[in-house]
Amino acid sequence: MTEAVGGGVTHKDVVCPFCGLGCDDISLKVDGLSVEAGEGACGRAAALFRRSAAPAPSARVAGRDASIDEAVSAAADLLAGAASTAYAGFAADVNGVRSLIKLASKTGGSVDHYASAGLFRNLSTSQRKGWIATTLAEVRNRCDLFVVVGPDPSEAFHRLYTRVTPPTGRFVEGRRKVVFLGGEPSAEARQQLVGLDVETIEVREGGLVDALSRLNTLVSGGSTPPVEPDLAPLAEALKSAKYGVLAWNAAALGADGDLVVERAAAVVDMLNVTTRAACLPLAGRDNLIGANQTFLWNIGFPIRTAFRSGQATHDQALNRTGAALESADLMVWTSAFRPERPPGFEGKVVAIAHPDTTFESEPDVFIPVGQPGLDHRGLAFRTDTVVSIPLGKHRDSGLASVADVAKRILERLP
Amino acid sequence: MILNGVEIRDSFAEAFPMVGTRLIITADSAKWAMIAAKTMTGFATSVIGCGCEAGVERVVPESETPDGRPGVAVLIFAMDIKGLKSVVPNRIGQCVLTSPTSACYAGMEGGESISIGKALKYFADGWQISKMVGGKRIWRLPVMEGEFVCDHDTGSVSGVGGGNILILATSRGEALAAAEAAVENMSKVEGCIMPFPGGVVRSGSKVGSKYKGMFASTNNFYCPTLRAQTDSHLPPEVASVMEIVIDGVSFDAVAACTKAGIEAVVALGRDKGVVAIDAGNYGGDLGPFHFKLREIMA
Amino acid sequence: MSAVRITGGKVLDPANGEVGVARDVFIVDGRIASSDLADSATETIDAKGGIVMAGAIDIHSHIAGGKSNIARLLMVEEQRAIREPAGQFCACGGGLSTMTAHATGCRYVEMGYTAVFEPAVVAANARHMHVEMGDIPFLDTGGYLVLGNDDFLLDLIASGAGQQAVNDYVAWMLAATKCMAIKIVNPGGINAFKFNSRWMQLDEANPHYEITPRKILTTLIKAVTELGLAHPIHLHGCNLGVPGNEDTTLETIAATEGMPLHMTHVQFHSYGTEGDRKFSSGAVKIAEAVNKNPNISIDVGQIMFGQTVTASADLMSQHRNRGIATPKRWIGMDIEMDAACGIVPFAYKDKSFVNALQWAIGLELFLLVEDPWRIFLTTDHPNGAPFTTYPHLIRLLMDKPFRDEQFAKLPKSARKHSILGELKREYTLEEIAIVTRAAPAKILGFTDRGHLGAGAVGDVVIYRDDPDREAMFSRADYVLKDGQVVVKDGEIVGLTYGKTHSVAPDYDKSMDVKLDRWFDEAMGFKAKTFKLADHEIREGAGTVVHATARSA
Amino acid sequence: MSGIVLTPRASLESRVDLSGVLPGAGVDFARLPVFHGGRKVALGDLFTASGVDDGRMTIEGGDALLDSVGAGLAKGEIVVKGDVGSKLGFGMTGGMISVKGSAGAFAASEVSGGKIVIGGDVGEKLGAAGDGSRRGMSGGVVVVGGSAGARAGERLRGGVVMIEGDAAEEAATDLIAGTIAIAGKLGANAGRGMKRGTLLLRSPEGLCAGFGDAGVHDLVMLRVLVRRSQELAAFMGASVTGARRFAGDLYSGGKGEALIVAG
Repeated sequence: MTEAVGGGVTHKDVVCPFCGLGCDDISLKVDGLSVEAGEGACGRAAALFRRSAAPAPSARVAGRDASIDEAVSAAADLLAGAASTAYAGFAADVNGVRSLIKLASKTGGSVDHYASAGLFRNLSTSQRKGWIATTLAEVRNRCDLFVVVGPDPSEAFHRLYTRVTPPTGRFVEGRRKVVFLGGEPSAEARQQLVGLDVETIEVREGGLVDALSRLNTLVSGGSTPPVEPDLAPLAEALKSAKYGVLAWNAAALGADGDLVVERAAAVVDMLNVTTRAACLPLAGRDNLIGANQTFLWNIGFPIRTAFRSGQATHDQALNRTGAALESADLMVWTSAFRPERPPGFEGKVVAIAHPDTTFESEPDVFIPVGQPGLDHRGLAFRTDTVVSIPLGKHRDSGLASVADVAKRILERLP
Repeated sequence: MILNGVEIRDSFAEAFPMVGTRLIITADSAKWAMIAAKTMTGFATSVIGCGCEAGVERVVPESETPDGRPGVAVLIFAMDIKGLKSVVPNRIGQCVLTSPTSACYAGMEGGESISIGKALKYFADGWQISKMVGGKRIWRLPVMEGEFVCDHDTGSVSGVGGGNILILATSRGEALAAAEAAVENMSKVEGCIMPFPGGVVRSGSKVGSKYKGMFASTNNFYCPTLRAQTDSHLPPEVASVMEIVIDGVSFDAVAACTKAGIEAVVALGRDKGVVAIDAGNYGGDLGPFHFKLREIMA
Repeated sequence: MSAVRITGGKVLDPANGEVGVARDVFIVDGRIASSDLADSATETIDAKGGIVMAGAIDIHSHIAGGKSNIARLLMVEEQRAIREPAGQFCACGGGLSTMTAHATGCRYVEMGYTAVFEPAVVAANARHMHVEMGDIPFLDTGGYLVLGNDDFLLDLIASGAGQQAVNDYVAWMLAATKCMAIKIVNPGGINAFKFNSRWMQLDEANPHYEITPRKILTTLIKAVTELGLAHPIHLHGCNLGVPGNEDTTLETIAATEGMPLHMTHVQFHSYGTEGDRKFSSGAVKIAEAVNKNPNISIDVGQIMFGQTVTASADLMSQHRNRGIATPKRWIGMDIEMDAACGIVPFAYKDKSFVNALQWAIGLELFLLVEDPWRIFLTTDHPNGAPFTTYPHLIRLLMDKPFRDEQFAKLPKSARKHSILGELKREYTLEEIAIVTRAAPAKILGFTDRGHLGAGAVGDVVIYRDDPDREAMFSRADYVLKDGQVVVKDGEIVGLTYGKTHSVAPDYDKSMDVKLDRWFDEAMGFKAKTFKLADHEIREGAGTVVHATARSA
Repeated sequence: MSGIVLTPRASLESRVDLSGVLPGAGVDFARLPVFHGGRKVALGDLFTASGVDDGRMTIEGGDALLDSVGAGLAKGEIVVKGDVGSKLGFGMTGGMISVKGSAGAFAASEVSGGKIVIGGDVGEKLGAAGDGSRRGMSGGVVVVGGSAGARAGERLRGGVVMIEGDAAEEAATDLIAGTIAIAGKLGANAGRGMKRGTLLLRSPEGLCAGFGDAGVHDLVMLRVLVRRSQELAAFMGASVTGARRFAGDLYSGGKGEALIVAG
C-alpha cells in the first residue's frame, strides 16, 4: 500500500528484513532517496531503514571512484589471483546468496556469515541430536508457559513478545505465563508483557548450563543436589503446561551457549513424552537463516563450508570467518542489510556492501549494493526457519543487488 | 607293564569334550582369594549332578595377577558353551562377588567369550561402572565393602573332561594314601583340575542303572565287596579302589596330568599296597579321547 | 524454429496405443509435432535399437522444502560421503536420500524423468519450497499443498461454515501457495498431536475441534471435486506404519463413497497383525479393495534396504518412531497453525523381519493391483528409499527370477508371511511406461505430458533396449527436455530448467476478508505477506496455471 | 624412521588438508590430490616425496597449517617432525602417529583405535566429537606432552587421554565414557554434563559445581589400570592403591567420577 504525502510517498505494510521476526507492518516514508521509518518499526529497524537524501557513494578501486564495471573487473582479478579466499559477511537475500555460492564454488574459498555464532550453537544440538522446535504462530496461539532461557532475546528481536506472547492465545486457557530463567526482561520487553504472569528466576553468572542441567534432571524424574535456585516448581509447571516453550537467542548465550541449547532441547524432549512442548531456538539476523537454508539445498551442508576446485567440504571450526582469515589472502565481504563493519584483515579485501559501510582500512574494491527490502525485491527467512518473507522494493536508488554484482564478477572471471 | 611292582593295566581312560574357562580370583590376602576360589568351585564334582566341573588349578603369585594381589586360578568345565555361559556368572555372582575383598579376572583369551562382569553388572542396579583400558573392558560394581572388580568376559577353550585313573590297592588306607600322593603331584600340572573332593572320588560310576532315570550308578565291577556277586575287574588282593578324575584344557594337559598321577603312585610302589593302575572307559565308542595308560607311561 | 527428428527407434506410447511402433518422432519448438510440420529438422537423433518414450513423471517425491533441508542437516555423514560427481555440470552439492537441488535434477533426468512433484508443501513453507524447486534443473515441478490439519480449516468445518466456505478457503490457499493439488497428511492427526493426542483413528474426534478424520477427508474430497481439480485428494492416511492399519486403509476407501481419492505410499498403510510378531501383509486385502474401487488410485512407497531418512509432515507418527532413528537423532517441528514435520533417519535392514516384510508388501501391491493406470511407481523418496533405486525396482517388477532371487535372501520368518514367491506377474515394458508416464500424467490432469502425441511437450527419452531392465532404466541414452537434448549417451550435455505447475480455482472474495483477519489475529502477520506473487516463481516466470472447473 | 619422507618445498601460506595422504596405500605420493587454500593441488606441488612406502611416513618440518594429518589412519606409522594443524588423526582406527611439535584443534577427534603422541600443546576439543557427531574419541590412546585447549575430551566415548600439562576450561564436557588423565592444572567447569567415565586428576580444583565428594577409597580398579596402561601407570605410579573420589556431574544425573591421585 502506498500513499503519496507531501514531498514523497509513504509505503505501508513494509516487510522488515533485519532481525528475522519478519514484521510486516512497517511504514516507510520515502522522499527521493531519503527514507524514514514510521509506525511499526522498532528502534533498530527505524535506524537501519533510515537514509539521507544523499546519493550512494560510487564504487571504488584502491580508494578511487570507479565504475561498477571497473570494480567488478578488479574484483574478478583479485579472485582469480587469490590462493585462499574467505567469503565473509555473507549477508544477502536468497538470490544474493545463490549467486555468491556460484561465485565461491567457482573461485574456491570458505564461506561464513557474520552473525553465525548463534546458529552454530543451535546446530551443535539440532544437527547432533535433533530437537522438537516450533514456529512463531504456534507459540502465539498455544503456548501457556513461555520460558526464556538466558538473556532476553527481545534485545535482538525487539517485538518478540508482541508477536509470540500477546495476552491471549487461541488455545491458551487462563493467563499466559512467561518465566525468565537466568535473564530478565528489558524495560521495552516489560511493556510488551503487560497482562501476562511474568516471573524471573535468577541464575548466578555463568550458571545457566548447570541450571538447565538440573531442570532437565528434574523434568526427567531424577534428583539433583539442592542448590539455589530451586527449579522444582518450574519443572512441575512445565510438566503440567499444555504447550511449554523454551526460547533462547543463541547469539546472546556466550561461549557455552551450545551446552545451554543442548540441555534446553533435552528438557523439551523429555516433556514431550507426557505433554507437549517445543523449542523456539532464535538465532541470527540479516538473513543468516536464509543463507544457511540456501546453502543446505544447494550444497547439502550448513554454511562454514569451503569450496576447493569444485568440491565442498564442511568444517565449522576452520571455516569460521575468524579462523579462515588467519590463512586467507583475500576477503570478499558481503553485507547488504546494514553497514556491518568487516573485521580487520591484512590481505586484500573486496567489499560488496551497504553504502554506509566504514572500514578499518580502505578495501581494495568497494562495490556499494542496495538493501533487499528497500532498494530491490528479495527473499529472506524468518528466524524460525520455516517461513520465508518476501521483501519489496520501496525506492529507486540505482544500487545493484548482491546477486547482480556476484553474477557480473562471475562472468568476468577468466 | 609293571613299574616298581605296580601293574599298569592295558587299559585307557575314555574322556569327552568339554568346554572350559579359567578365572583368576584375587583378594587382599591369599587366604581370602583361596576361600573365594574354593567356594566358587564347590559342589562342582560332576556335570551329572552339578552342571559343571570345577576346581582350583593353582595359586597365582601377586606378580602375575591382574591387580598385583594374591590370586588363585580356577578352571570350570561344562558339557557345552551354553552350559558354561550359565554356570560361570552364576558361580561368580554367588561365591566371588560375595567374598570379601575379591576381584575376578579372565584367565584365558580366545574362543567363544563367556560373560562374567557383563552378566554380573546388573547387580549394581545402574551404579556399575565400565572401563575399557588396554583393549579390555572391566566392570566395577559398588558393594558395601567397596567395589567388586570383574572383567567383562573371559575366553573359553574346548577341553577334555573325564580323564581318570583308578588306583587299586590292598587296603582302603593304602588306596587313599596313594591317591593323595597322586593328587599332590597332579596338581603341579597346569591346565588341569581334579574336581572331586580332595581330587579323589571313591564312588566311581558306570553308565546307566537298573533304575529308570539314573544316568550313572555304582561301578560294581570295581566294588571289592561285590567280588562274589559280579564280574569283578579286581585282582583278588585288591580291597579298595580310588579314582582320580581329570578335566583339562587340552588332551596334552590331561595326558601330562595322568602321567604325573601314575608316577606318584608308582613311586610308592607295590610295597605301599598299590597293586595296579587302571582306568575307566566305556569300550572306546563313546568318548573321542583315549588316554592309554601304557602309552602314557612308555 | 527448432526441430528435432528422432529416427529409427521403437515408440512406446501407451496413452496413444502405440506399443513398439517403429516411427520417427518430431519435436518442433519444444513440442511433439506430426511429421508434416517438421520437414526441415535441424537435428536428427539416431535412435536405432532404442525405445522412445515420453519423459517419466514422478507423482510423489520429497525433493524440496524445509523438511528436506532438515534431513540434509541431520544426515551430514551422508552428505560428506556422497558428493556430486565433478565435472562441467557439478554444482558442489551432494547426498542421496538428502540430495541437493541441482543433483536431484541431474540424477532424475539421467534416468529419463522430466517432471517430479513435491507431495507435501506445508503452506507456511510454500515460498521456500518454490524457491528451492527453482534450483532443481531439468524438471517440471509442482507442489501438493498440505491441508487437513490447519486450524483455519478445522475451525471452518467444526463451526459448520459449510462446504462452500471450505471450497473458497481451499481455492484461496491454492492461489496463495501456487500449488497444484491438495495433500492430506494424517487428517486431523497432526493437529491433534499439538493437543497431545498420540493416536487418531478415522472416526475419532479431534480433542479440540471434535471433528473426525473422516469428516476432514470427505470434506476436502468434496472441495477438490467441486473446485474441479484434476488431481484427487492425495492422501497420507491415518495410522501410518502401525500394524493393523490395513483396516484403517479399507475404511478410508469405503469412506470415499465412490469419490476420487489418491492414496499415497500405501505400502506403509497395508499392515496386518497376524503371526507371532503381530505384523503381517495386508497387500491382498488392500489390492482387492483397489481393484474393486475404480475411484481409488495408489502409489506404493516401496522400501529398499539401506540407509535413508524419513521426512514427513506426520509428526504424530514420527514422534512415535523417534526411538528407531538411525543414526540416533531426529527433528520435529510444529508449524504455523498449519501442519508439522518430523525427520527421522532410518536404515532398512534386509535381516529385519519387519523391513523385509515391508519390502515384500510393496511388491505384492505392485503385482496384485491389476490396473496399471491406477498405481504409480514410487519409493516415497526418501522415506522408503532414494529415487535412484527406481531402476532396481523396475527390474524387480519385470523379472520374476530376479525378484525371486532377492526374495530368497530375506529371513525365512518374513518370507513365510508373504505370497510374493507365488506371484507370477511380470510387468511388461508397456506397463512400466504406463506406471511411470502415461498414468501419472493422467492422474495429475496433464494432457500434454506422459505421451508422444502431437502437441505434447518435447520431453522425450530414448532408452537402449537392454534385457537388464535395471541397467536400461538407470541411464537413458538420450533425454530431451522441451525439445532440447539434455542427456546424450547417458551424460548430461546441457542445463535447462523446467516450469512450475499450479492451479488457481476461483473463490468468493469474501474469503479474503476472513483470511486477512485470521492472519492479523492468529498468525501475527499479514495475509498479503503470506501470499506468493507470480514474480517470486522462477525469477519472474510465474507458474503454468492449469484449468479447473471453476477457474475464471 | 624411514618409509616415505615428505619435505615441504617452501613454507605454507594457506591451509593444506592432508586427508588421504596415508602410508601403506601404495600410491604415487607426489600425485595425490590435496586441498591447498581454495584449490586442489598435487601433493608433489607442496612437498617432495622420497623414500619407499613401507607403511611409514615422515613429514619433515611440519606446520600448523597442515590439517587432517593421519586422518583415517588404520595401520602404519606417521611421524611429524614439527607442528600440525586441525584434526590430527581424525577418525583414526589404528596405527601410530607421533607429532614432535604441537597440534591444532580437534586433535584425535573421533579416534577409535591406535595411538597418538603429541610432544607439544594441542588446541581446543582434543578427542572431541566433530561437527554433527554425537561421540568423540571412542578408543585408542592419546598422549599430550604439553597442555590442551578448551573442551578437551568433549563427548569422549572411550579410550585413554593423557595430558601431561594443563587442560583449559570445560575439559571433559558431556563426557560419555573413557578416561582422561590430567597432570597439570584444570581450567574452570571441568566435567559439566559428564555422564560416565573417569577423570584422573591431581587436584579437584576446576571441577564443575556438579561434582560431589565421596571421600578417599582403596580402589582395586586402580591397581588394574596401572597394569593395563603404561600411560596410566606413568601418571599414577605403579603402586597406586587409592584415590579421593568425586562423582558427577550430579546436576545432570551423571555417574562419572574424578579420582584425585598423587603423582
